[in-house]
Amino acid sequence: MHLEIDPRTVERCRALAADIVSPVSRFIAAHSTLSVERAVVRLLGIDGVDAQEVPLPNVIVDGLTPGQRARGAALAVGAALAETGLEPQALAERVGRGDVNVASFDNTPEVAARAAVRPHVERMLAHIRGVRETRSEMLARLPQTPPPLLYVIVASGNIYEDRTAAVAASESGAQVIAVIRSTGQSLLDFVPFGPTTEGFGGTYATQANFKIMREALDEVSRRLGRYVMLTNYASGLCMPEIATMAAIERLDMLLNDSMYGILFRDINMKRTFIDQHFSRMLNSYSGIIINTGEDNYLTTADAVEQAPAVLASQFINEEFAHRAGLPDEQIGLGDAFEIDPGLEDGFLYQLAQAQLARQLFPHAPLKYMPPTKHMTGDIFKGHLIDALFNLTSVATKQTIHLCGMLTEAIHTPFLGDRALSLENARYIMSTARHFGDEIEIKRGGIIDTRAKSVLAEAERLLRGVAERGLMHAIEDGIFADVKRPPDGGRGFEGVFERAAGYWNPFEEALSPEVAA
Amino acid sequence: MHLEIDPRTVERCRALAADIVSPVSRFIAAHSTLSVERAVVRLLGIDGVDAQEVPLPNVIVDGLTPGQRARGAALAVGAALAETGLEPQALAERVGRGDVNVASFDNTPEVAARAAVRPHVERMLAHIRGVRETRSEMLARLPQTPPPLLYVIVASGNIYEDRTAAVAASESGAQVIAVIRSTGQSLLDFVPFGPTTEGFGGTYATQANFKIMREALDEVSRRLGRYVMLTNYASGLCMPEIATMAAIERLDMLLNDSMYGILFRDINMKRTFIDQHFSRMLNSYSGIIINTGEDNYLTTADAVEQAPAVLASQFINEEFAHRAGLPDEQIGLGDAFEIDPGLEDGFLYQLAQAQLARQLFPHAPLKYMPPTKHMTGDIFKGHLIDALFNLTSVATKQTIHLCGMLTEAIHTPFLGDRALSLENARYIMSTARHFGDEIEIKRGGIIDTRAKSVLAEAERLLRGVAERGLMHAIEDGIFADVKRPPDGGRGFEGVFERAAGYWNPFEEALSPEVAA
Amino acid sequence: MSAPLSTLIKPYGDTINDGAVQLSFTLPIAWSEAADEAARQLVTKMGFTDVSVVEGRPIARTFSFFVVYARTPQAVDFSTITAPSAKSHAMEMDEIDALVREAVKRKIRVAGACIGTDAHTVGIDAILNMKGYKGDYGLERYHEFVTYNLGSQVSPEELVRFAVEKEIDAILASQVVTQKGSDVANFTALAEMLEAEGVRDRLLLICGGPRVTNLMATELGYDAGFGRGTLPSEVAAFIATRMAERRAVNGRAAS
Amino acid sequence: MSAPLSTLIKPYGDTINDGAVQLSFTLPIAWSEAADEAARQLVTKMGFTDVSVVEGRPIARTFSFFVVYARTPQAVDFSTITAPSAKSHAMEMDEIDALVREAVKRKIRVAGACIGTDAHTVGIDAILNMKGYKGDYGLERYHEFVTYNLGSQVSPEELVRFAVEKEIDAILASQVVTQKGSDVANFTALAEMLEAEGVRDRLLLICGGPRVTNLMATELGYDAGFGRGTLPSEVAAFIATRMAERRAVNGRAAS
Ligand code: B12
Ligand code: B12
Ligand SMILES: Cc1ncc(COP(=O)(O)O)c(C=O)c1O
Ligand SMILES: Cc1ncc(COP(=O)(O)O)c(C=O)c1O
Repeated sequence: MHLEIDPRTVERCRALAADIVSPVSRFIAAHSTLSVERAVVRLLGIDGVDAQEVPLPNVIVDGLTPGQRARGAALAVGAALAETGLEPQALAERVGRGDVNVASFDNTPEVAARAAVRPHVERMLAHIRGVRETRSEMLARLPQTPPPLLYVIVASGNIYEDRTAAVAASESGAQVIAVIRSTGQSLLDFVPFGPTTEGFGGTYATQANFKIMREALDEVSRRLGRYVMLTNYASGLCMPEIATMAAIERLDMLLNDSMYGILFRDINMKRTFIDQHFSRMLNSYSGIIINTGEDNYLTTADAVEQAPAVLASQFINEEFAHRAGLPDEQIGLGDAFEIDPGLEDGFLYQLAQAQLARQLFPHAPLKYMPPTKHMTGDIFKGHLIDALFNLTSVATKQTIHLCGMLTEAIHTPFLGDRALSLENARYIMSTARHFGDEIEIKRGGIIDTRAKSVLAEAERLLRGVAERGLMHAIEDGIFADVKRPPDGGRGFEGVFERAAGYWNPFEEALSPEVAA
Repeated sequence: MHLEIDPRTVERCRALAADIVSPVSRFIAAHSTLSVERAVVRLLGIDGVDAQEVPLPNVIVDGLTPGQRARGAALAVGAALAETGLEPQALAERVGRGDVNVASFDNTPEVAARAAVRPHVERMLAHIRGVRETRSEMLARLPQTPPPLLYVIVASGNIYEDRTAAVAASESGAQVIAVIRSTGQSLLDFVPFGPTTEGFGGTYATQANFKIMREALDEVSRRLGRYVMLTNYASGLCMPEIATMAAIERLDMLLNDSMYGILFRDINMKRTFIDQHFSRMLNSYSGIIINTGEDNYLTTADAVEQAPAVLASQFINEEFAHRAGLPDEQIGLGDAFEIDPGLEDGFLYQLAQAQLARQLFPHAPLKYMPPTKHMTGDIFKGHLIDALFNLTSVATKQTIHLCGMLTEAIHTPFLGDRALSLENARYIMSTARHFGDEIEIKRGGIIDTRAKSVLAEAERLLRGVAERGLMHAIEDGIFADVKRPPDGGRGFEGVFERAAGYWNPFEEALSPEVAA
Repeated sequence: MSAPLSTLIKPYGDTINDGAVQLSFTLPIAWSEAADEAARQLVTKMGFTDVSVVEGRPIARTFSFFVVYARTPQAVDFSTITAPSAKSHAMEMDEIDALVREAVKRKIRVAGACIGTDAHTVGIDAILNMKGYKGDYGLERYHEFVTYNLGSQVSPEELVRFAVEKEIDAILASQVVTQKGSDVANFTALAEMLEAEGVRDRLLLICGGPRVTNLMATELGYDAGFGRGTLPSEVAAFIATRMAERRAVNGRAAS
Repeated sequence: MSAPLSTLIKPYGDTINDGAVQLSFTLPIAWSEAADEAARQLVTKMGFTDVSVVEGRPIARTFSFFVVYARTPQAVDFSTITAPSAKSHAMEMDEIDALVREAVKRKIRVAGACIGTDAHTVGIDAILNMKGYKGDYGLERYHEFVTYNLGSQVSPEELVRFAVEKEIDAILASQVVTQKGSDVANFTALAEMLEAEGVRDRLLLICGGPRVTNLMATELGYDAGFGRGTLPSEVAAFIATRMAERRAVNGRAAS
């Protein structure tokens, strides 16, 4: 299967995306956020909570003076390390108990502070490189079956039930396990701590939970002889911190979109732009594949109408990702199969959209989301819609395939639902394995025409965004019918300008040339 | 979608089919059977049963002397009519009571006998033409939605529950209703009489049951504004009689295969060849679409291996049909979606087979049968296999579409199963309505290669059959791995040679030129 | 007194009153023939007869999945079931506006929100936004409605405060997430808060969401509940009709 | 005495012992919100809790279809369930032939048929014919089996007569059609006829078909029953092992 696409249009789209992202990148470079600084603190080896269950990275960063904050948490922590001679975690615990006040080391010379921090930076970077290395080794030893990679979610709220579910899903064929986060976690301005057994429509993303799942999946990977991947969500008020935890605990993918939090969680756009950049730099270094969230446009607005917006957003997400140093192979752009099943020839539109994404982003591990919005309590019908989704995915060679659940409209998946869903995908993808290679699209037909018009419309959209500027375009509701003001939304108070002399040793170490 | 097919190969296949059928046609022309004669009796207006529940057509034909029988029942009945001055039904009832003996009019002059029969022949032909006319009018006034025509079965054993089910199915979208016959009816050498409420895996085909269903469907057709078709099974020991009843009661289709009874019911092959011919002449005259049974080859033997046999059989069935006067528009050649769902790229083989049939028989209302053999108790998986069947059907433009049931491996369909099945077909055929028009098959790919090799192999098979003769080829097990001897099987005792002076007024009236 | 036969209903497989039901479930045991038998015994214990385990297979090392067909001896008397729909009036936008103009004589003030931690706004938006749902315009499009859409994750407190402040005539509360009974908890909290504030009788209280039924809503003390597939005009018709009735009863003039 | 917790099992949705079950059925009533409620009450009457009618819709003028999720309070004690499989021995064709040669010391005579009015021969053919099933050869292919396939629609009488005449060691009876209990009726008739003829103990009596379980077979007095997906080698292994055991016990020599 192949669409005829004008390469110049594609080039123009990419150029427009660069024009759109450039001013935002300049803004990012001049600012930081509370969560970026907390991530730096975590990267220095600090974890745990105080007596009030407040995470120590929050305690430390909240304890900085505005002046310290503007120069970055690393310098302040460095000063404290230099002065106290403590290890970072010990320091943090004292700060947590109120025995030490980080704000009190403001006079320590910057060189001393930097020097005190450096070994911890090196240690963490080495750890992350080691984790990455382990993943590569395991993938070589326990190879995955070829894509589409079958991806399922677990979401019981209880990490131990999730573990049971994840192992069972792996045994029935899952290749990627996502632990869905509890409702509302993305709006928390801290990361919960420890293993958790109560969540709401999902399970809290905590470092302990990451570790529990990783261990269980490593065990099952060895038993099955194929590496089972683990993923979670970065997007939200704590993107950089979650990216940190994911790097440490060997997650393999991470939901990380440059605009999702803005549009769908009403998080301040400046906050999100800054946070996504640093978190993606970490993702890049740790070899984690990001997954973007264009699928969400299709669940909230009409899927036929939003197709150009999805494409435009993919170009923008790609550009942001490149600037954070992510190679194409780590950019899992999102798309979804969300067209109304009642629409005549809707399947042809889905094929057009999926194939377009495949050809425009040939090296990206595309993430293809299942039908959700039009799923109903009719599980039998739902299973069929999922089947055509599976067929589209294998025919257009999508990479990361979120298996649709026949009970999508009813409950977070039951263990049996997941097995049926995996069976659905396996059946369709085997019986139609080479279908995509066997067929040609007729020129001038519905599919061809649709693909061309979506691309043309995406270019028009990108041009409009470039003219207005991304922030104003979002303000005008260009994506998913959602409007957000540049200074509104959650977490805006956590955005601040970098002072001269701002220092983030991890940014320094990870900075890709492209972002320079 | 289009396959490149060598027209000369196709011409050779048709020529071979003609070579195969010609000697059989000569055999047919020289013989008759008990059921052909009973059909003649029925066509003269005789129905009902005697005190022992034996159908009067059987009573009459069984009462003929061997000499009378060899000259055809029409002459004997005509003589009795001429002598007694009775109407046919009154005559039959007297015969049934033992008051009159048909064998006793052997001296009546043939001209008198013929003259006595003629008005009844005319009356019946007029009735059948009227029925056909009614169908055309209704179809014009209550047009069907375009093909694939959604066809479902009812099979409760009780004609009144079947009626409920048929009406409900029409309301959920069915366009053709088939009443499945009770197990074993095809081996009865008579047709049961009256409405029936007990059957075994199906409901008896009786004229009263036909009438009950036709009335119910006419009512629902008017209510829904679209004509709902009715079908039943001719194949078996009573093909000509069932064709008669179907003509009288306005069935719209009839399962009528030139070899099904031989292969799958161990009915004598000579009996079947003779019976299928006369029954198809009637079908032709009454505007009934026949459905052939090639699908059965795929349920008993391997579907990938049997594909050439299916094609060969289609050519033979077509040739037999043409010789009985059926135009292409009434020849519903059978095929099925029976490849093992576990076979990689099986879907591509199915597409190849279905498209091949479509192109080789462009005017035939192809009858496409659903997956049955590989269906299991996993109704969720079964529903998916049915979905790909539906997709194949709409993409290759099949005409008569038997809806697969997710409970195929479990029970004869529940009312709810039928609704789910119709919803499956409607969804897939709408969302992928023009899919077949949108794609081209790659030359040299799996589909193309498969189609070419099936056709080539079918030609080889036909050549083999032509060389050995059809009867011997069947004896050798060429179709569906089943072997049948020419003089074995059920009903052979009911086959007899026509004497000089044999007369069948209906054959005379209906005889197509092609058969001459 | 037992109900007349015709109103006693049972599931229908292929014969009236055959009681045929399909079940599926997972058991936390490795598959074996004994697991099939466990499934059979379990369904028998549930009170079914003619239990047929038509599919049983391993879906993981220690989990098996089953599909079962069986017959239930249970029946319900349909004549005793009351579940009056809130959707009884099929009216067009123009008719509804006309009714409000003539019988209510002022604009109706409506406030909607997705309450609690629930952020699924698509449903309530479908009812309120101009665009509407399935070609049926939303309340914002009506001349005679003044509509406030408070969006997602609105606490019952906030919504009550807003309703009092803006003199709202009809509150529309949405709940899509139902896990662990969160929907019922939030709906109840809202109703109780309105009672506590003494404003419950002054307004129409309406809820909606894919698992909402009108019966459940009235049991929770709501005036109406709307479930899956609701069209905006159905909600508008309900509000207009009720407001018109109220005015007729109270004889209250608006302006 | 109640069973230890770990052997009491309940359906598993997403949490151990949550009892989650999916149901679907048709009711012979026109759809309305009251029909949904009827479905809810019916499932409640069946003894389920947390009944959620997630789908209810008209499928015909007077029929509605429902999908329901609910929880069952029922559990079964898995430790008390015995359903020994007839398939316990996994052996290859060569091994089986060797076993027969060494332990039975003569060829085993097998006769199979699809009995009653049932004409579904594909299943019994899969067990008997050379070709076999899913790559596993059928009994005809074994050196040490003499196989007779009587085909379809064989009456129990015919089969018994044949078995006596040909000194058959193992009878294989197939039933695929199960409507109205015809399978059980035919199997029973066959077993009783063999008893009546006084030959039951002289041979192995085995049945099979997609709805057959070994438990049901033993309850009907059969030596074994084989269900869906049976491989010929599983049947061959069962026969060979049993014959070998019998010989060991009876010490009977063959030739
Ligand atoms: C779209 C969607 C989302 C979007 C929501 C975007 C948005 N702004 O609304 C996103 C992606 C953000 C999302 C997030 C989550 N979701 Co969500 N989501 C859905 C989905 C796919 C569709 C819902 C929908 O929009 N339906 C279309 C609308 C038009 O239908 P409707 O809501 O039923 O509304 C109609 C009627 O009910 C009625 N109505 C509704 N409200 C009201 C109110 C009144 C007053 C009236 C009169 C009528 C009315 O009128 C509407 C028109 O007919 C459903 C699955 C599904 N297919 O139902 C899951 C689903 C609802 N989500 C679910 C979950 C668990 C979540 C998350 C917790 C997952 C996570 N951890 O990330 C988060 C939670 C976010 C939160 N805090 O609530 C679960 C809920 C499980 C349960 N039963 O409790 C579902 C069922 C999916 C699943 N199987 O797991 N989700
Ligand atoms: C193929 C088929 C036919 C073919 C049969 C051809 C033939 N020569 O066998 C044809 C088209 C002729 C046919 C006709 C009918 N069929 Co039919 N048919 C089927 C179908 C699609 C597949 C059966 C099959 O071959 N399975 C494959 C084999 C390999 O599996 P199996 O039989 O389970 O056998 C395996 C095991 O069970 C075991 N086994 C089986 N027997 C034995 C015996 C022994 C001793 C042992 C050890 C093991 C063993 O080993 C085998 C290999 O693993 C089924 C639906 C389905 N998917 O199951 C309906 C089905 C069985 N048929 C059905 C019906 C009703 C009929 C008809 C009555 C319909 C009609 N009125 O026309 C007629 C009846 C004919 C008759 N007199 O029996 C119903 C039965 C309903 C019920 N539960 O009672 C079914 C379930 C379809 C349906 N949903 O309506 N059928
Ligand atoms: C890119 C992205 N991030 C995050 C999420 C989930 O976020 P939350 O935890 O806020 O529901 C989604 C949900 O679909 C997403 O697409
Ligand atoms: C052509 C044809 N005739 C008849 C039948 C049914 O025949 P019987 O009633 O003998 O089962 C079939 C079954 O599928 C068929 O394909």
